[in-house]
Amino acid sequence: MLTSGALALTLLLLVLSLLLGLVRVLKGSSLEDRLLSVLLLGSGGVGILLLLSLSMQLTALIDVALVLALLAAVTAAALTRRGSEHG
Amino acid sequence: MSGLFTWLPDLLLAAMLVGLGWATVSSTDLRRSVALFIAFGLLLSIAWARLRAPDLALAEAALGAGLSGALLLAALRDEPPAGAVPEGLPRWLRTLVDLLAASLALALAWVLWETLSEPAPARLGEAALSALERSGVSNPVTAVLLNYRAYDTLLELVVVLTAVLGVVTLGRERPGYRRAGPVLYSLVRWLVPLLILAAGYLLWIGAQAPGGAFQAGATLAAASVMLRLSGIDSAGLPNGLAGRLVLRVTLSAGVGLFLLVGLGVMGTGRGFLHYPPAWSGGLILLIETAATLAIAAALALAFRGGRPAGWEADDPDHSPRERRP
Amino acid sequence: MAELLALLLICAGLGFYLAGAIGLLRFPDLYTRLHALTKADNLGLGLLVAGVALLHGSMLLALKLLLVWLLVLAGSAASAHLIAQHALRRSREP
Amino acid sequence: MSLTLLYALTGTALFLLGLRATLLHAGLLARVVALNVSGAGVFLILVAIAYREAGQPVDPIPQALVLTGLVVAVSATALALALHRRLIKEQAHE
Repeated sequence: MLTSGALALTLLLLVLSLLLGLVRVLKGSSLEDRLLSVLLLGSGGVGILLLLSLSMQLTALIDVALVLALLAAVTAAALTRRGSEHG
Repeated sequence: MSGLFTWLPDLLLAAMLVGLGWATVSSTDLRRSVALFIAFGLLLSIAWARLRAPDLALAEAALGAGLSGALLLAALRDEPPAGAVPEGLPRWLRTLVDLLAASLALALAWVLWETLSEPAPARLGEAALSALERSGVSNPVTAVLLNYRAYDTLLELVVVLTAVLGVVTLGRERPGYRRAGPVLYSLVRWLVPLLILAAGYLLWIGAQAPGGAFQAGATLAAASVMLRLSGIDSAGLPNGLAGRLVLRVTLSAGVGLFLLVGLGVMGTGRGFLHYPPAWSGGLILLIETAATLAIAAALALAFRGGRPAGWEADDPDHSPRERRP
Repeated sequence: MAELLALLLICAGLGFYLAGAIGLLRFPDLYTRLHALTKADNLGLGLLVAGVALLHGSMLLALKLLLVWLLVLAGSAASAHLIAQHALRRSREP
Repeated sequence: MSLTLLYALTGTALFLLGLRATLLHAGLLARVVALNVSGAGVFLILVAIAYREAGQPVDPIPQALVLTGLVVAVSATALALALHRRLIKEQAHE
């Protein structure tokens, strides 16, 4: 009982920290700031998925976290790479 | 009190989804809009997890947050440097669209409220779940996709194939990317093998747990995208005369094998795609493997934005500047 | 007992996440924000993973969770570098 | 109010936001992005309807439908982007 209540609270706080990151995305003045927030949403998302895997008793969500972590790195590369036509 | 605790995260998530969606579509800066769309995909993946749809959460993590973002970012390169902003709609038309959207919103919200406040009636889903034992797999979503509604999935693979044929017909691929520096190179060296491994794992696990051909195909395509982004122009796709043939066979393998299996079981006196129960597990894995490779090849080609060099022997678009008038 | 320890670990991890998010919001420039964020990623998620692994109580899942953590660790390090490089390049060539 | 209703209404809002922006935006890429947001809204409604409280199995049919839809959406986006690229090229030649 204590565990499930505490998990609900931690989940709430983690979503809240994600919301803070989102504020930066929306306020973000430069492309790099938005990149940072996408990264934060990625790692925060992994955290939320892991907590949900406990509270919803759905261990498959760990696989989702794994794929999210892998693709976050691809996204970071896609956001920062420039085409060869720029010289 | 405990009710509020369990409710608040969902409320926050829903509010964040709407806020991000709003910001994505209302931004006038395309780069910002695409970055926001990627963040939107990440959140959506959490929403699928929350709605007990781990199959979708997997697909969204690979497709929505990963590949769509990469596709859109690559397309930003096509925009002319200082493109003239096309003229918007006249004011009265904008007001009309706003009014239409608002009334549609009210109508839809009312319909959902009316239908969803009542307890859920018996749906097709129960029939699907009760027949699960005879489907050859134990993941209900995979059973629906590759057994009960295999027709839909076959046609969906046709859609993917048609779309990628459109992409390669419309033009040549974009120029590649700059050579990777040491940091990106070391990232590629561990990330690409892991993506390929993860694709294999998702394909295999799809029979009994969340996963399957779509998630695996998207993850495999991400490996190719990563190679391309790091300046390796071939991006792991086969090259040369023989390579072109291999690529074409791979692209059509999903549809082809699906059809072959469907027709094959007809030879044993059953209906089209009515697998014999004893064989269905193996046949589904066979079809899913081919579909994974086909989807991965299609998405990898889509990321390039057109046909690779040497796709056809005499390419009419080879040098657009020397085209005859 | 193990459950209490797990909850403590998760809460500690959460603290780092919140600190990272606040840093992202409050720090003056990109490079300090980058620093705040990578700290949050690495430590926060590490503690959270340890707690979640304890509560799941399965060796196989624990290994998978460890893999998730290592992936985020390596991914965020490389991404932070890419972002800093991108920012530097843009400030040099307008 | 149930979880189903909350997410279905969220989906409705996203569908209409996307639809409105698709109609109003002049830029083609902006329209493609807006259409994707709109599609996500439809998916959200479908999956919300499939949701069941813990203890009951969720309805797998809408989920399979949406999984197909996700892949089709990405393919359609790829085709739209290729058309856009061709259009830019043709305009440059004029």
